[in-house]
Amino acid sequence: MKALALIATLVTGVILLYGTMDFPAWGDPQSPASGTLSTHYIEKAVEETHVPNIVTAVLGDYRGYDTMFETVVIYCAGLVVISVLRRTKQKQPEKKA
Amino acid sequence: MSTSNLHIYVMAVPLLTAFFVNLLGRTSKVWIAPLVVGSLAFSSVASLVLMGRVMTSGGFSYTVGNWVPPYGIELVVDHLSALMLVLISVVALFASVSALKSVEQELPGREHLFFTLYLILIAGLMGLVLTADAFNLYVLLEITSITTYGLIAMGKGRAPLASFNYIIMGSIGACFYLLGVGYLYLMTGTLNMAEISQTLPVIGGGAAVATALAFILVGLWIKMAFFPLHGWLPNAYSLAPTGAALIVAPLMTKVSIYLMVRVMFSVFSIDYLFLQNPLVDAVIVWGAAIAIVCASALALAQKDLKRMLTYIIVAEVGYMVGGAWLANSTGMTGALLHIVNDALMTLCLFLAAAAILYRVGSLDFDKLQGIYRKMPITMAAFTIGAFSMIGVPPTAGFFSKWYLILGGIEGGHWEFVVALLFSSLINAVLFFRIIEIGYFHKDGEHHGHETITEAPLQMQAPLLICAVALIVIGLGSGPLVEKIITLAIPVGL
Amino acid sequence: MKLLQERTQKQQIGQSLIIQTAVRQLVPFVQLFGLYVIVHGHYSPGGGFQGGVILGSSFVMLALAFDQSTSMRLMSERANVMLGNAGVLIFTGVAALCAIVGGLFLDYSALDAIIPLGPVEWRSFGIFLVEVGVGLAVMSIMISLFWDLSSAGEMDEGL
Amino acid sequence: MDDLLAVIVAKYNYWIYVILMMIGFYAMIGKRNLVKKLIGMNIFQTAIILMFVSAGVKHGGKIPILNKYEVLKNGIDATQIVNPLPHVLMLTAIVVSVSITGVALAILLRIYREYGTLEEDEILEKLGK
Repeated sequence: MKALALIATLVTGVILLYGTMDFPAWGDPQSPASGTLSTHYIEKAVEETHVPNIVTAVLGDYRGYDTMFETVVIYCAGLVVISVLRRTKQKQPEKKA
Repeated sequence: MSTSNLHIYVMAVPLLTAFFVNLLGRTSKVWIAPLVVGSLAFSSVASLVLMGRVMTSGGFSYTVGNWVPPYGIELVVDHLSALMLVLISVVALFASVSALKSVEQELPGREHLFFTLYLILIAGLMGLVLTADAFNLYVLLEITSITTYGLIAMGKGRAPLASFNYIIMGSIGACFYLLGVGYLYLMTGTLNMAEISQTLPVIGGGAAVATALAFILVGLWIKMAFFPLHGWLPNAYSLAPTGAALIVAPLMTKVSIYLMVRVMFSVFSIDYLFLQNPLVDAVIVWGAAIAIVCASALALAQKDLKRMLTYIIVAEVGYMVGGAWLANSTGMTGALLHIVNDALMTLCLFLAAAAILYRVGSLDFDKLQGIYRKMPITMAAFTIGAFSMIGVPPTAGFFSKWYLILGGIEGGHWEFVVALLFSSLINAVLFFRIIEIGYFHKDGEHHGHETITEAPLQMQAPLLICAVALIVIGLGSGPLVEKIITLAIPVGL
Repeated sequence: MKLLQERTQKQQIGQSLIIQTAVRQLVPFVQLFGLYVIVHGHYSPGGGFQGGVILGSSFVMLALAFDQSTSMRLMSERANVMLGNAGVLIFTGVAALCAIVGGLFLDYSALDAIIPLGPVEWRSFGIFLVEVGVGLAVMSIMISLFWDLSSAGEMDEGL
Repeated sequence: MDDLLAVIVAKYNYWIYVILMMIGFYAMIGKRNLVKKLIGMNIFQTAIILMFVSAGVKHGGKIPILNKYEVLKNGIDATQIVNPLPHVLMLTAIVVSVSITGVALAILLRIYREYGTLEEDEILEKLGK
């Protein structure tokens, strides 16, 4: 089983590295990742939202829909932990009896 | 209340009521039922109105936060997503009516926690169906996953172990999807699906784009339990509390298939998928055929009704993935119609299983002796669901299987057609075995069956409506296909 | 806090005296810093998530130095759940309010119809409201996660 | 051979994150102990966060917090500022990773309470009986 896992890992690793071949070099400003979208955020964010911290502006307003579902995800984590760990009243008596 | 953002209310109402269910349900349980059923009834009606609007005035896109699409997150409401919205809210409404009863029996002190997770799961599924932003899709995948982990972990006995295995597999799937989106972001610089699909031809299909496609597909296949990656599904769905299985089984895999179709056509264009690398779709259809055959064979080996149904779900996933990759419009029509039919069929069978479990207490075959005499109405609906799963003409299952077989023949994939017929045969054997146990075996030993009466009305009503719906949709699949599904298929397929 | 320390000396719970005194002095300032990080999300690195975690960690520090019931006396379990629901409801409520008032979902400039501050000002204020909601939710979830995991659900003795 | 070396030197951050990810991936599939699987999952998610954040780096770029009034007056040159978008995405991914780890730990506690062990094969043995 472990050998199978090792083979699967190596295959995935090779495919991943094969995929990184035509990525831009590390940190050059002309890479497509920092293309039209992020230049718009840098130039227009302060003007459109009056918030100096661009990350908070993008987080709260441009991609606020993501952050809303983020809060719901962490809310669910709290709920699931309570529902999995807490023993309801009925269960305790059985253990004691 | 301007009705231009109607689809947001369809998704937002269950989300907001979920928080109130947690707040109010904590003190008194009487609040839970009206809140849950009320919010789902509202979103069912609203999604039907939305469906009517989309059919008359065509689909539209909606920018959250009033930003021009690539900068803000864009939601798209077209024929396919409106149809899925209707499907999700109607299936959730039926499942919630029956789940209210079965949760009372199985999870006495925790109804409010269960139904909060239940409503957040439904809101997450609706969000998934609406979104047209690649990263937002990942966040919503996580919401639906974490609520499903919670719902499954609430079960008794081995449920936490099954849920832990599901967490590991689900995280691998979600992270593979995120990897694929990361590669696409690094190559195109945007996250909006429409933008990506415009910049991809400009870049040309390089190594990174092929890897991104591979990882997104493998990620979604793990999420939908496509055959070789289905290890987590049988334990997770059969050990979950019945109320959870009612909502998770019909919807989770079908929405994942919808996501695969959405990613295939609104991110990667048709000629990239089918023309530039012709080998890919042939291999996937072969994989789907193998998936159907193996999953149906495994279903034969099961001794418990619910586990058998979970293996049939894995086989149905093979139907839809194969249908989507047949690369012709009849195959795609069959796949999309099968998403709707299969959700209703699975819901009908799981509702019947929940009713039986509520009365008999266990689902393995030797307990089901002579069940037809004791629970005639439930078993009648179960038989209609079984006929639809086998593909007997009046019911919905036949029509989507018919389109899939036509698509398979048209595409020349004979192994897919043979697998479909083989699986229908095995479904027939499976279900007739249960019908035979239910009818002809008289309940030999009299120890357990003191007085098994009919299931309570609250569990029977949704079951009967669902069974009737199977026949109505079966007969009405003609107009359903012309008006909605043919418009949902991208042009040029 | 002073009475608290006498009580702990009698029952010999919690860490040594040095740690308890240090924590006794530190907790108010950690909470103040947490609030600072939430509120100053606009001008300095920070925001709802980071500030909420810092606020949550102040209660975790108390539970580690003394014992879980001390930190539960400072914030009762019911109040914690209320805060968690309040935080998430603030966020989704503001978002739904923008849609109800006639704008698009999560479009803070639509709230201009209620109190005319000017659309861009409303965006900045909307982000602030949302950060406060996230901070509250994250704080209460961090606390309830720690309480549940450390006491394995019994909510009594803890680590 | 030296062009391969040049490629590695130019894109060494992608090699690092792939190696980290494969360690996490192997631990998730290969390990028998449930807690080790969970640790593997954390490594896997952290590696993805490293990939995204390292994609947003610009040589000589400053952090994306600008002086409000100075920017409103005479604008900003985007190539000087680091790309903020990956940071936003990864804030979301970190929160997801924390939530899933919390849920998995709670489930492990419950499994340990019922079976007394966290080794997968011992649990299967107990189930098999």
